[in-house]
Amino acid sequence: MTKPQYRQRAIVQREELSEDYFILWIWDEDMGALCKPGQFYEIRALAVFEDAPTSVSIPRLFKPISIYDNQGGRIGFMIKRVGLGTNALSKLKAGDTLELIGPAGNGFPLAEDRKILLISGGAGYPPLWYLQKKLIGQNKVYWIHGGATGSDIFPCDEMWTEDGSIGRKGRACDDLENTIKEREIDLIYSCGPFGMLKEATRISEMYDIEHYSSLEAYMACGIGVCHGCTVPIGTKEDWDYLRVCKEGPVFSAKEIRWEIM
Amino acid sequence: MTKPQYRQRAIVQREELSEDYFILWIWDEDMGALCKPGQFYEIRALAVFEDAPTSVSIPRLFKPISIYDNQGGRIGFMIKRVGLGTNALSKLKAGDTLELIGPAGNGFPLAEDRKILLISGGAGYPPLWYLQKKLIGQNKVYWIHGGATGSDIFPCDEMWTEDGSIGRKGRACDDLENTIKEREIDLIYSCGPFGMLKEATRISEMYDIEHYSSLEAYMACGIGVCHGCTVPIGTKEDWDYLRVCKEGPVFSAKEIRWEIM
Amino acid sequence: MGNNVMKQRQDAGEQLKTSLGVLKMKTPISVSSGTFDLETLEFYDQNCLGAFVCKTITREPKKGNPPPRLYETEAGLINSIGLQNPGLDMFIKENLPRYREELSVPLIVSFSGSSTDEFCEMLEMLEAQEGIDGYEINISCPNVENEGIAFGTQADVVHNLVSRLKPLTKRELCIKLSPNVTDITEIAKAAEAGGATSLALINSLYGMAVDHQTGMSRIKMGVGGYTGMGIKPVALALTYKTAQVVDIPIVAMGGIYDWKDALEFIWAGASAIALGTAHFVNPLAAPEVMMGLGDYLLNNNKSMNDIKGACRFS
Amino acid sequence: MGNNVMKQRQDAGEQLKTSLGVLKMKTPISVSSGTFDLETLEFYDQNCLGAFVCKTITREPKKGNPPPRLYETEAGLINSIGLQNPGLDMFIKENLPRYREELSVPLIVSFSGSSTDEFCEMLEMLEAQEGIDGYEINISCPNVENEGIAFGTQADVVHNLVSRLKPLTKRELCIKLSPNVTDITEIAKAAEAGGATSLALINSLYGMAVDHQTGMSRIKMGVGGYTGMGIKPVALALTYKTAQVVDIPIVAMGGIYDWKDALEFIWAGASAIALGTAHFVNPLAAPEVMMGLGDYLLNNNKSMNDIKGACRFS
Ligand SMILES: Cc1cc2nc3c(=O)[nH]c(=O)nc-3n(C[C@H](O)[C@H](O)[C@H](O)COP(=O)(O)OP(=O)(O)OC[C@H]3O[C@@H](n4cnc5c(N)ncnc54)[C@H](O)[C@@H]3O)c2cc1C
Ligand SMILES: Cc1cc2nc3c(=O)[nH]c(=O)nc-3n(C[C@H](O)[C@H](O)[C@H](O)COP(=O)(O)OP(=O)(O)OC[C@H]3O[C@@H](n4cnc5c(N)ncnc54)[C@H](O)[C@@H]3O)c2cc1C
Ligand SMILES: Cc1cc2nc3c(=O)[nH]c(=O)nc-3n(C[C@H](O)[C@H](O)[C@H](O)COP(=O)(O)O)c2cc1C
Ligand SMILES: Cc1cc2nc3c(=O)[nH]c(=O)nc-3n(C[C@H](O)[C@H](O)[C@H](O)COP(=O)(O)O)c2cc1C
Ligand code: FES
Ligand code: FES
Repeated sequence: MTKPQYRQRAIVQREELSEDYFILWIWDEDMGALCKPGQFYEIRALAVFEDAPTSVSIPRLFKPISIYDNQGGRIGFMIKRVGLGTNALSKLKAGDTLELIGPAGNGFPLAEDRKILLISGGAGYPPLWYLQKKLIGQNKVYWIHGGATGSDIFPCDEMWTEDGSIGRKGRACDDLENTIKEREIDLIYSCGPFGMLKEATRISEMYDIEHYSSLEAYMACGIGVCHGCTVPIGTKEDWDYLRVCKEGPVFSAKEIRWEIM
Repeated sequence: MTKPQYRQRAIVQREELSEDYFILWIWDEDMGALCKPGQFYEIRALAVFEDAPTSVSIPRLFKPISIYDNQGGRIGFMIKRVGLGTNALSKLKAGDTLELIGPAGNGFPLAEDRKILLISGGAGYPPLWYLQKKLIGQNKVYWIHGGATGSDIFPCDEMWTEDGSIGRKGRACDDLENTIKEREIDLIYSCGPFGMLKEATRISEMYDIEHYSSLEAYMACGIGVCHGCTVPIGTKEDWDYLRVCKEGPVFSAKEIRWEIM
Repeated sequence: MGNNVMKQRQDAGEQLKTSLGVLKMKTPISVSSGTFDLETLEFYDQNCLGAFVCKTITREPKKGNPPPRLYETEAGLINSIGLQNPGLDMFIKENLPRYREELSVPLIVSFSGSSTDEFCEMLEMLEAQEGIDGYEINISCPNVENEGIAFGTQADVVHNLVSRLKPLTKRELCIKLSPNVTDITEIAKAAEAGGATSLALINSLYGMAVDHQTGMSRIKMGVGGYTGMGIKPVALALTYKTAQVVDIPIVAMGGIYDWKDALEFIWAGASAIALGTAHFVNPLAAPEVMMGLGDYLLNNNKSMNDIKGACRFS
Repeated sequence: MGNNVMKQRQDAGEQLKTSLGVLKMKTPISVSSGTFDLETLEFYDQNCLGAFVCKTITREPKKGNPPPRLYETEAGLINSIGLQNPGLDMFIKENLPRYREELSVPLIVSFSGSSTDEFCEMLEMLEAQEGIDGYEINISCPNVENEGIAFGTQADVVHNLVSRLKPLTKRELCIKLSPNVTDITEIAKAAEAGGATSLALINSLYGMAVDHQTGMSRIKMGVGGYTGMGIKPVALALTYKTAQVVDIPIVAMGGIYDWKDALEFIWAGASAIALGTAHFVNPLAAPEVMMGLGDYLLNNNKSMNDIKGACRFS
């Protein structure tokens, strides 16, 4: 596996998706050649360490953002504004510089000739977009996506909103069992909020379906050195804290010790 | 004496003087009516305490800046860029907002029918400008100003630069004794770097001339509560740490305990 | 303001009430000794404060430390005032009458002695005065050698001191603790056992800054007291730890700049909070914290008691 | 680069040399345990480092603390890793060979025991290994109950521990001190008397952060270790104080982000400095500090020795 590198790249394009979501595009063929679906970059607006700035701006941590798309090095990051770091990213425009560390993490295992379900919630959408592009030729793919309101919804096969403003009213897992049965799903990829992933795992275990989940964690280094981003992985009797940034972010769902997360 | 107030005022004009010096003008008749030469304001670019700023900018201390001019409330601050705080101020333009605490300090005692010498160095110029406007009708006034290079020099009667680029080559005090004798000086006001003030005091004491010096100090509150800005004032045997922001910034030069500063 | 907003403010008034051991406070907002005085009250209505704490007084006048005494760092302030003050006699003669005159909120007198006997003597002198609602016993100033700070670092000395002070007063007896100790909970427990009615924490951390170009210390004394934004995580940890082991109320301080900071300390166990360095970077900090806290409590339909010490871990 | 610049860099190379008790360092830049590993070396040439310190190892494998383990505050970072590590056997079997393979700079192994005997056992096991240049004895981790930190707070325990370790090795024996003590100079003197060849300071301060909206602690364990920019004044004060009382070299750390920060610590008495949290906010911190320090020394025609501990007060 390639080791994460540090890079500075200009933003070549910025795209608005909805009130809270936007995409930042960079372009680098060499970087693109290393990326796999499910991997991510730690990114940040270029921090300038000036002698005498207008106001001292504290350099802040990089934030982990999945690779949303990668067309021969045209790499996109689809980002939801939630706090300080993503807000700072949301201020960037074409021409501004991004600092990047990556590609990081293991990525999703790819498959062929399977009946695949993608299930995502909110900002869990981006990694699955890149993933489905690699999957659709070789597999049957059905994608369920849910969010709180319409502004959390993006193109897919089945949409859910909690307020019912777009698609079906409820949560993405509400009709999951039926879908699995009807479509004879034999492989699941999921990414989204904790509650959704846990519920999806419960159901996939019930039907004994292979299931990979991409997890989130607060990160400092993003390259495996600080052990700050761990989650409990293994069996009920024998588990360890593994690093989301290195052994993850994708784990076999049944190995994730949800009960102690 | 009026107690310092906290105000926010728009900058109505910004003026460039030289590479390092600029003037910020505000306009408030009520504030203007309270100001006296030698007093100062603690000022700062308006700090916005946002929930999710681009980068967290640490709110920083206000900086003490003399009243450079005051024409019926058209108050000017003439500022030299030296560090973080003055640099932040140097980024401001007309329309931006200034936070101000003041007018603070005692100010210069005014005089009539005297033969007055003003002596200033570098950023010690501004308070003497406001002062001389109040003095010139009633007194004979002669102003010596010195600086490192030409960009530290502003209108006055006698200019000195260390590099000789403008006026006489040397320091403002170099020919002071002659000036005192020739012009029969009987009152001195000074403001500028420590070395200059100390030397001017040595000479004024030699000739036993009444002499008021405006001192600088690093400040936190600017209103007399923190005791952070003190200087030793009194006689050799009996002195105390007095606050530049409250009992000062103007002190009788012979009471300043230069030897322990 | 519409009637509804006015109504809200009054309700918030109810919800903002808190108390120390003896003292009732109309708001949980106090001011930390040495960072605030009557001059600050020119900026806003003092009624946003639940108490007023004056600068630490010593028995004899103190000249204080040689300047420079201040330096602003990336994330806070280093000070080296050295407890400059006019001494207790002058305080009683000049300052106290002015406080009585101008204050409508409770007055807490901060003082420091150079021995247990001197602390007791000072307390007796102050007890003879009216218009004082309580004391903050400063055993934790990092800027005075072998005086304030020595007391604050040994549990047995603190216990003895507080036990001696306690019988002398019925007023609020708040002990101000130093963060520069191995285990603040030992000192806190000793103060409580001795009879303290409340605790104040934290005083300044040791701090230093050097001019990288010249090697000159930024303050004359070298090591000073470090306060402000950068010490908030430390203050919060020590507040939490202390709240776990004592039953008396805590006035928490250290890097509190806004109402969100204040809430963090209340969750962690503080009954009241004090603003210090914040005054220097935001002259309106106190009323803004009052408004923010009030709004939070109202909007979430909570009282101080609901959140005090209610912080959780999962 | 022109010939002149190349020449300059080489000269700076001369001027950047420094040493600990036993170890010669090509630059005064080290890395602080737990914040750095081989992965970081992907970002630049390791030769800007004077030493490489690995994450603290314990005798047995450690799972570490439950997440969340990290939270970034206004001016620093709170962590609660809990010394997660594979244990000494695995370290010797897997990590050490990789370090030997990939490192061209001296390797310092950081380790921590749960008793003096265990410390000694670990040292003996490591002594049997080649490719180790020294040890950093971690007696100061705030995130492990009754293990690391207990040792670090009592002078007599530290003295005994170091005296037992000293006869077992001729390699660099660096003791890493905690800032969470009443008087760091007592601990430092005890370590020196016991035979330490150098000291490292500071480890993390106690720190905490709370979600003001929900009252939830930002890290699962409540109180964690606070590091980064906000602790620099504290680290500098403790470095200065310690340098006043010991003769052995000090590796200073705590909030060093750039070459100017580094210089402050050298003026205050450090023979070398280590970068920690800085790596997370500036992946190129180490080479930038090296360049900046080198330029400063060259431009001012000074060597490390000229400025080490030369800080002044007026
Ligand atoms: C491998 C990986 C890939 C990711 N990919 C994407 C992506 O493609 N697009 C995208 O928009 N986001 C993605 N995220 C999430 C993104 O990293 C976070 O939203 C971001 O780090 C938040 O940082 P912030 O500074 O904006 O907010 P913060 O200030 O860190 O947090 C804001 C609020 O959200 C809460 N919060 C933040 N992170 C978490 C968490 N992990 N768990 C629970 N609560 C949390 C905080 O408590 C706080 O209240 C990914 C995360 C990981 C680990
Ligand atoms: C009463 C009063 C009136 C003043 N009036 C004016 C004025 O009208 N115009 C004007 O330009 N300036 C004036 N000054 C000076 C001005 O306040 C300082 O230049 C300013 O505070 C520097 O802040 P900074 O954040 O820009 O620099 P800092 O970051 O604080 O300092 C930059 C550099 O200058 C040095 N330095 C800063 N202040 C001092 C000091 N007092 N003594 C010695 N070294 C120092 C520091 O060590 C540092 O190296 C006045 C000061 C006082 C006390
Ligand atoms: C300039 C200054 C002077 C201080 N003087 C005193 C004092 O006289 N007595 C005292 O107990 N604490 C004193 N302190 C400490 C504060 O009361 C408070 O404990 C500390 O500043 C931490 O709070 P903060 O981070 O909000 O400032 C002083 C602090 C500063 C900054
Ligand atoms: C994520 C993280 C992990 C750490 N792990 C260790 C450790 O294993 N052993 C140790 O001695 N110190 C550890 N530390 C402390 C650092 O080595 C260092 O002493 C501290 O971070 C102060 O330096 P800084 O402010 O430059 O980060 C850790 C710090 C952080 C932030
Ligand atoms: S973020 Fe540092 S190990 Fe994962
Ligand atoms: S700056 Fe606070 S007393 Fe002068």
